[in-house]
Amino acid sequence: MSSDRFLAHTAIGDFLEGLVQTGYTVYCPQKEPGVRQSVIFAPWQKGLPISLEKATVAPKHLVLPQSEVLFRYSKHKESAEPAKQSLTLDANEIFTPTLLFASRPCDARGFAILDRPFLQGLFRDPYYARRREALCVVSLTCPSGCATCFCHWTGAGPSSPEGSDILMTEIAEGFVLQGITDKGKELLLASKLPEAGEKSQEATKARKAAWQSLSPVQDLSTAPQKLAEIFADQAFWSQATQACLACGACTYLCPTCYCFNITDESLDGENEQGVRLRSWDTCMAKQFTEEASGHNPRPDKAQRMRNRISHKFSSYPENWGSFSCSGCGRCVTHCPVGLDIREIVLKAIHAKTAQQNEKETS
Amino acid sequence: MMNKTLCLNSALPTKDSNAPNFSQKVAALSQQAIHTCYQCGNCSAGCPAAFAYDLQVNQIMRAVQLNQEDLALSAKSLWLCLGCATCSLRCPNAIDVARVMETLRHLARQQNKITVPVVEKFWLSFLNCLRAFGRSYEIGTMVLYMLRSLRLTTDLDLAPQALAKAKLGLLPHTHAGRAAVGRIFTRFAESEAQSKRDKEASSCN
Amino acid sequence: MRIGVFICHCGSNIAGTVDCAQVAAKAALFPDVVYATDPMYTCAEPGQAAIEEAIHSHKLDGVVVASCSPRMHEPTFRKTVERAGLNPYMFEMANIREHVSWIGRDIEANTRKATELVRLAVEKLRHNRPLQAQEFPITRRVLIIGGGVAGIQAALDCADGGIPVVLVEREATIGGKMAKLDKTFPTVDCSACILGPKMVDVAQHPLITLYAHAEIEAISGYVGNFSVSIRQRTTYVDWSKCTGCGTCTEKCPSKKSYDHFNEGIAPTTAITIAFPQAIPKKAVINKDFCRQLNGKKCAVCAKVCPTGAIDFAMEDSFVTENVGSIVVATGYDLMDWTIYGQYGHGRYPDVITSLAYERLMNASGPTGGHIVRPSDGKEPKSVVFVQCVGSRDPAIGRPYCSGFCCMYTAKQAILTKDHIQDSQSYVFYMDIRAPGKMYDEFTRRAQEEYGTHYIRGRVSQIFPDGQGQLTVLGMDTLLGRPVEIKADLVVLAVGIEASRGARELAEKLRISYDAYGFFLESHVKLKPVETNTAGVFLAGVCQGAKDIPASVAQGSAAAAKVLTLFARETLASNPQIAQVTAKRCVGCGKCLRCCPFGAIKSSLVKGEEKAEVIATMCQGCGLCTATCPQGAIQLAHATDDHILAEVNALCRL
Amino acid sequence: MQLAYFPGCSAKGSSLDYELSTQAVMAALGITLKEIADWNCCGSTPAHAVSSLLSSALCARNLDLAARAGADLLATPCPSCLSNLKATSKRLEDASFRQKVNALLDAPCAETLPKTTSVMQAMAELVSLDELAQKAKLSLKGLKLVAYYGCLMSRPAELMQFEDPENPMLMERMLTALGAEMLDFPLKTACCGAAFGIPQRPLTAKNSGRILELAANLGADAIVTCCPLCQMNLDLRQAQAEKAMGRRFALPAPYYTQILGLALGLSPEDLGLAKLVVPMDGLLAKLTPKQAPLASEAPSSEVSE
Amino acid sequence: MPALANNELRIVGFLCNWCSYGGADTAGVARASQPTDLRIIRVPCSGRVDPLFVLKALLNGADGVLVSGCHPRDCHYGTGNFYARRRLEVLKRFLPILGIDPARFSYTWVSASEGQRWQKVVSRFTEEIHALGPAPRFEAVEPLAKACSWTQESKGPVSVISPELLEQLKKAIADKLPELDCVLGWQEGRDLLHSVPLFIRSEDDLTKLRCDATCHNNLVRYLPDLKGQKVGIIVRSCEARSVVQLLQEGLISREELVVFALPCQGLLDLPRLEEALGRYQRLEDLTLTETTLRLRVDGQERVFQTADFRQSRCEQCPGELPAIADQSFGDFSGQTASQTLPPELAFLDSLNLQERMGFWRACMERCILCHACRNSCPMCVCRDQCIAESREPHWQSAEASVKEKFFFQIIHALHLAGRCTGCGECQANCPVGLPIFALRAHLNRIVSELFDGYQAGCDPKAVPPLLTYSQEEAHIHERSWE
Repeated sequence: MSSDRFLAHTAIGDFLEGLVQTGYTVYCPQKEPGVRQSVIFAPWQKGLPISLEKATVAPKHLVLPQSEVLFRYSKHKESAEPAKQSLTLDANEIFTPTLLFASRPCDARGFAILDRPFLQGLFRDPYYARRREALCVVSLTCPSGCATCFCHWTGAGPSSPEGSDILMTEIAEGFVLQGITDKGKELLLASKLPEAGEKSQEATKARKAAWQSLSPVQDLSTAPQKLAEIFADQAFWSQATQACLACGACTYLCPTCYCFNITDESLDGENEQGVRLRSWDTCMAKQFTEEASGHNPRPDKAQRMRNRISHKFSSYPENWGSFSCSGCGRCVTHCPVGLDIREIVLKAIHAKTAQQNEKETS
Repeated sequence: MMNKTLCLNSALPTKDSNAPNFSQKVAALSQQAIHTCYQCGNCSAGCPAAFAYDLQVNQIMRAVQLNQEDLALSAKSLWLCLGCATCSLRCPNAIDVARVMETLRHLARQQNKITVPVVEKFWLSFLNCLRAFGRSYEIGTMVLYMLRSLRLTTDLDLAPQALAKAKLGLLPHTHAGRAAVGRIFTRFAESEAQSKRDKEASSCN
Repeated sequence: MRIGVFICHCGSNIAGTVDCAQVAAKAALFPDVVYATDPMYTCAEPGQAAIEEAIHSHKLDGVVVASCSPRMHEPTFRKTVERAGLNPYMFEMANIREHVSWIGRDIEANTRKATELVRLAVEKLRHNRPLQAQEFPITRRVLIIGGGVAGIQAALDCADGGIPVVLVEREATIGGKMAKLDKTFPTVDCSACILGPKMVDVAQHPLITLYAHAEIEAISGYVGNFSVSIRQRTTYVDWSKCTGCGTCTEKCPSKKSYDHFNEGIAPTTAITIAFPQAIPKKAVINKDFCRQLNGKKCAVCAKVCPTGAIDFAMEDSFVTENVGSIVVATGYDLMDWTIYGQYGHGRYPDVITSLAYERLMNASGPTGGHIVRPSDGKEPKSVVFVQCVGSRDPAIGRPYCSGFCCMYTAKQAILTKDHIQDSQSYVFYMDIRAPGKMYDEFTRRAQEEYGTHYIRGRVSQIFPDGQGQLTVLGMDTLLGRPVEIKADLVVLAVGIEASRGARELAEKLRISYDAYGFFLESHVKLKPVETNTAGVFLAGVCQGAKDIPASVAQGSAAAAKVLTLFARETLASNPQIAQVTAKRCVGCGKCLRCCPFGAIKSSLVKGEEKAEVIATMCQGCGLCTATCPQGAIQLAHATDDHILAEVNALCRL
Repeated sequence: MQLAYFPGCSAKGSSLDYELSTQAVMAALGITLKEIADWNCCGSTPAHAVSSLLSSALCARNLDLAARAGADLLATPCPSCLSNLKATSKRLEDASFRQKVNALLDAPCAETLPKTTSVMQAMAELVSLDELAQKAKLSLKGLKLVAYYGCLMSRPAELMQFEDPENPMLMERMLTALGAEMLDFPLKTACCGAAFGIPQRPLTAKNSGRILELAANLGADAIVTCCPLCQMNLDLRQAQAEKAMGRRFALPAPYYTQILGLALGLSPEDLGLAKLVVPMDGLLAKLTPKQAPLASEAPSSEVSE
Repeated sequence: MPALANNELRIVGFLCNWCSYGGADTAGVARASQPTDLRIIRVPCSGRVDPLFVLKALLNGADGVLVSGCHPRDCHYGTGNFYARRRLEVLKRFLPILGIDPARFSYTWVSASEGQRWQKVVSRFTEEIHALGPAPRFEAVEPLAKACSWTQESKGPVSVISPELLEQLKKAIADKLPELDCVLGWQEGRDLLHSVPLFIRSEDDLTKLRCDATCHNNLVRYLPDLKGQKVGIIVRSCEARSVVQLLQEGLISREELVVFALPCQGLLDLPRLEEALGRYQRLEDLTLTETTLRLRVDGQERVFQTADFRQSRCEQCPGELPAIADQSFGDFSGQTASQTLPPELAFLDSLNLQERMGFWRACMERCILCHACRNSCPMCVCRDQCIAESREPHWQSAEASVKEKFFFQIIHALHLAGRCTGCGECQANCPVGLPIFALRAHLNRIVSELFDGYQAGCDPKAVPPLLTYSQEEAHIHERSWE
């Protein structure tokens, strides 16, 4: 039996409210006022309006919060014997079921990219794992491309199911919801939504149209190798990054960047106590690689940008077989100085290596 | 009164009803820092009426500091004060002594301790005329005062000259405001009576 | 860290309103605290010994004492922990006396507050690191400002101790107010006879450099190394040539100059030598009265001067002296009593100040020691002394007692009788303050032996009666009667105030002064001659009212402080100074711009401009730390982290 | 120039000459006094001796009348009236007191009340010493006078805002400008004994006596006054003072307006000189026609001293 | 520390060691009874008090903060309190824009002899704080998601540089280029609407130069990093002010700089334009005149009136060019600043204190701490040493809480006090559109009020007002504690 279901435009609120009732925390894109309109994934409550636009910030904070408490520590002692003290650690154990509604395939694909290092490597990150397990992703397929996104270059497209539990596609009166994973199918089956029936075909048509509207695909298959070849080409990287401000906008908006920092922060109280925090960090910042001695292996922004791009398009693919980029284009849209990762990667692919240069001159 | 040993300790029962808060009360009513008086005597030194006082101004201040209400309010000096404020001008502690004296005078009147009745009689005579005519009326005041004080020969020595120089208006001035002034006095009397009733009522509770 | 905490009872001073045991129990729970106790007196010998013992037995590497103000005992306890082998800067204090137990009576609230203040100190200490003082060489010379008896005493004691002295006096002669006095109480010995020899000693001492008729223009530097700019005010007489022969003063035709030295009781010449025993005995031209300097033809003095010392074109000049310490002995001035309209605003010639009266009685004064009325030159038979004129008068903002007026008034009453046998003196007083040795006996003598009428009360008004005498309206508060006296002469015991310009000088010296301009000592009882600026000491009335013996004693005390300071060749700098983390510094120079001491310079570190602190010049204000946006320059032990730790301890919940 | 004017009761009775001379002098100086209609007595000493509230209510009515007549400044010749008016203005700054006062009045008094001043100060504000001297017709040269202000003109100092409270000089400046020799008079602000002439004669007699005695000792030709009550004590009651002091003074005590009026060339009748009990004949005889421009003469003589 | 028992409130005092701490001692010695709420932190000098300490305390739960130093002219260190007076006054006036009641902060002067005054100050201040009650906590305040129109009635056109003028400029640069390491300008970015910085190092680079109303980046941001190189820069009025400010602070050297100045009528507000355009794939053509912007997008013609999309900061631009240009091109006349407030500031002004705090609270929930605001600011010269991220000094926790994020915004704003040249890059580059320029605009308003209309970057010879002092401050008045 097909798990495809139909969700009328007018029924979104009821559908979500039903999920909230069953214990989900539902995150939806919501438009926020500001000098620049932004769309943010925020907890939804009955009555709140929902935006179906692509969010300004990727939803990765649902699995990798901006900062999270790994554990609390506190030291205890008695007045009578102050020199003797004991230490207690207290880990964070609470993870609530979460449903992400109307993210985009590129957002969902971000989760798939994050899953590999966090879940499939030598070390399975328990914090990430618990959050990821508790998350159900409902993605809205894109009707078309946009000026900055390039998912189709990275091996995906406007309706890629990777990372999503449910894909939803907009048709005339509403959406067709299609279960991708068991988790997604179960959710749909358990819902009171009507079956999609023939509307499924309409959805398929819409997805095809979206694919066809895209700009021509650029072949990035040689990127891992080319980037490795020009790794030491300081001139290339300096030239490519001279406008970079070394802020973290690109990495913090990115659905696939997962650099973090771990710090202990003391909390004041009767006793000595504090928290160990994991918080977002950005490889674009100088402090990221600064060592305690003061030595910094990546002292300037060219080396840091090289690292970021090489990681996404060279070393990650070497380890995991796919780019660590879902092509969402947020880094391009929001870079204060308009640095365009597409342009840098393409330039790298077409750059002459040192050997080639040597050959030509000889 | 002046020669009696004073009992400064309120724990001892005494006929002199010395309110323990008298000093604070006077300070509050006069808005003057009574406690800063250090008895230099400058108020008395410059006082034009000092020679006629039974208790010097600085002694009155001292009595207030020590909460000697009876002593302070029974002083004839209160009624002989000319109100010239020389004491206030010269006080090194910037106490408006004249205002303290006036406050004490008001308190004494409230307690019916009018130790120089002629002065009060003169004032009341003046105010009676004022109530009746709206403006002061010297002959009227004099006549009323003489009747009240039974000092029928007051200033008789001046009469010939005063009359010759037409110094005293023989008839009260006439003006339209007299009725309005009369009403002020009436309301004032009512408010005085009311506050007296209020006081009595509160003291009964 | 291993921190020990000592909560002092200070007898009942703290324990009376703070539960010290509870504070100690709470403190034991604070991070890194391994020992906490509450001794009775922490600063006493057993208390200090207990700290040392605890450092050893509990292996403490930091100590917090909660007791009185650190302004009082911080140095004491630093020495204590140092004796036990700790770095003296691994110590912090919590002020739970002046800031807690003495200002509130709620034991619960006080205990809570004391606990939190201890927490602050612990948090601060946790960020402390051992600091090492640097030794720096010092200039072993002393500047003494003011050549009155206190300054003279300090100068002679320092010079006799082998320290070169620079003595700066504003007037043309040293001697100060004491030089104007006729006799001194309670011995009634001649002021000139006891002060004169000391003045001569100053002039003759090889180690004393005297700048008279000079003022302090500017002071920079710090303890051990001050640089002082002295303005030598023009005298129009080249003192290197002037022999003090006095010919000029005899011939000067401008004979109506105001005589400052003689308090204006008689006019003098435009060129003067203050008095016959003046040191230096040099002539000075009063510009306001000199004919030549006011565009008239004269120059008589120049013509008669045998050494050609007169120089009408002379201008102020400046000298710079480097010294290691400064003694301030600027004394006092009389307040402007003419604000009193009731005493005639100064309109009545026979109402004079006590200091003018001294000049009237003084054998070297204009009247040759004959007491006469300024108005008509007649001998007064009825003399009224009025005390507390401008003292103890809150209405004009002078609530303080001038200290010595009671005594000199008694002296003047006695001397009046000595001078004029058939005179009668009256003294209006409020209280007689005569606590010194032989003082009260002296005031009794004035009454018992010399028949002076002491009248307890103030004087309301003084005015001429139109018949050649003054009417004094007063009060005898003992009698309870106003009194009136016909006086031939009225002498006002005018209150003192800080010497004019005292506030400006304080600002140059960076020392504090009270509401009345008297300089503030470091501790009212225990550091009476020190100031808050290291190396600057106080002597005499500039610190507060005092009589001659007290001024002399303080002059010697200040000299002793100077000699103590100079007992070493070098001084240890305060290591609580700013330090630059070169890595964080972006070389913007904002700290250089703000530093009040020029203690930060720019230097190249690996080719980049970075701030660098000159350790011996930094005074530890921390302005640079507050100015540096990237926190690259940090004041040791008042770093951002120190203060944040304190803020967080208080605020973060 | 126009000035709102509160004459005070004495003006219509015992000090008619003050009123006459004030009116005449002001007219001669080109200032019109506009009497506020329907004014009432300020309550004088008796009212405030009995109650500040009563005193203030009486004064508030007058201030209110002036405010409603559009005055922003109200002048009165009488220091006692002025003192009461000023004290009232001050007390009315307290909202609760104002409420109590309003309760005694027919209608609440105006929110903004006029400022008050003495005629003397107003005159000095409006007419400079130079102008005064220019308008003079007779010289006061040769007259030795003392100025007597009494206590209320300058006290309490913060309230009255009149010169140096210990040594006011306004009358001295005016009369010096007209040629008179003004003697330093230390008792110029001493109390004359006030209204106690009636109930406690010795108080007045002794205090007035002391003032008159000093003036006489200083050799004054007259003691110049500015307060109706003081003037009465020094003039009408001079005989009582003489008795108290045991000596004769025969010292005229004219109002300053009368002296100014004489210098301005007004007639004795216009100035009500006949009302003075101690006659001024000797003094009148000393007046001379003006010669040199007095204004420039007076200050220059000051400088040279 | 646990919450305070009884009725005490959390009041923190910063007292200078020499005067006020001594004054508090004197009060103690005189047994002058005082409320028990205040806790004193001893600092060497009031000049040591970084305004950020006060904000740290206020954000972290203090109900009141008091700073007390030596009386002006009596500073133990000579001038510390003069600086403190300026900085603390700016701080006091800054608080309301954050939604903090300025009455919760006070600063005063108490000398070591003034025990009575200290008693009065403590009693009065404590009384005032009690009257205000416990301070609202930033993290607990109700978020206020209030929308407003950020657009502003515009009257001006936007910049269009004529081809002739552009050629003239290019030629001048080409002439100068041989002696320069590079020249900073703009070029077309990912499409015609999006311009990006251009580093001209060769004649070839020069051909890409573009200087129209789409060029929003403030190139001055790059100058401090290029110190030691000889650099040319194209500036308009806003960039010129930034150059002047950096020169004043000695962060760039005039000798190393060649300034090419262009007139500017105004720039396009790209975020708003993008919002109006909506999602598009290809921008095929762009024609810009002073009044109209024509675009062909995905085959469709779109026309916009430039006046509707002029940047609001261009309304406040004083227009005139500070005297630093080496070469000027075109006509600089005819531009004047409007007296209107920036829309962000006008909006915040219209809110009450509680609403403002709620508004910022909502904003901070969106802030991702990407630091684009800071890193695009030409005046943020600390670069990699920002105290918001350093561990020593440890000003901020790494926790991404609304409170910590807000404190970062406060650090940035306060460090710009008297220095912000109003280019608006901070706000323009915020990915989530936070109106943080309001904080700077408010500070600029304060600085202008306090220091005789001072505007950062207008006078190359001026000293930034918080880096200097005057003994008598015309517009800072000591408060009375009576």
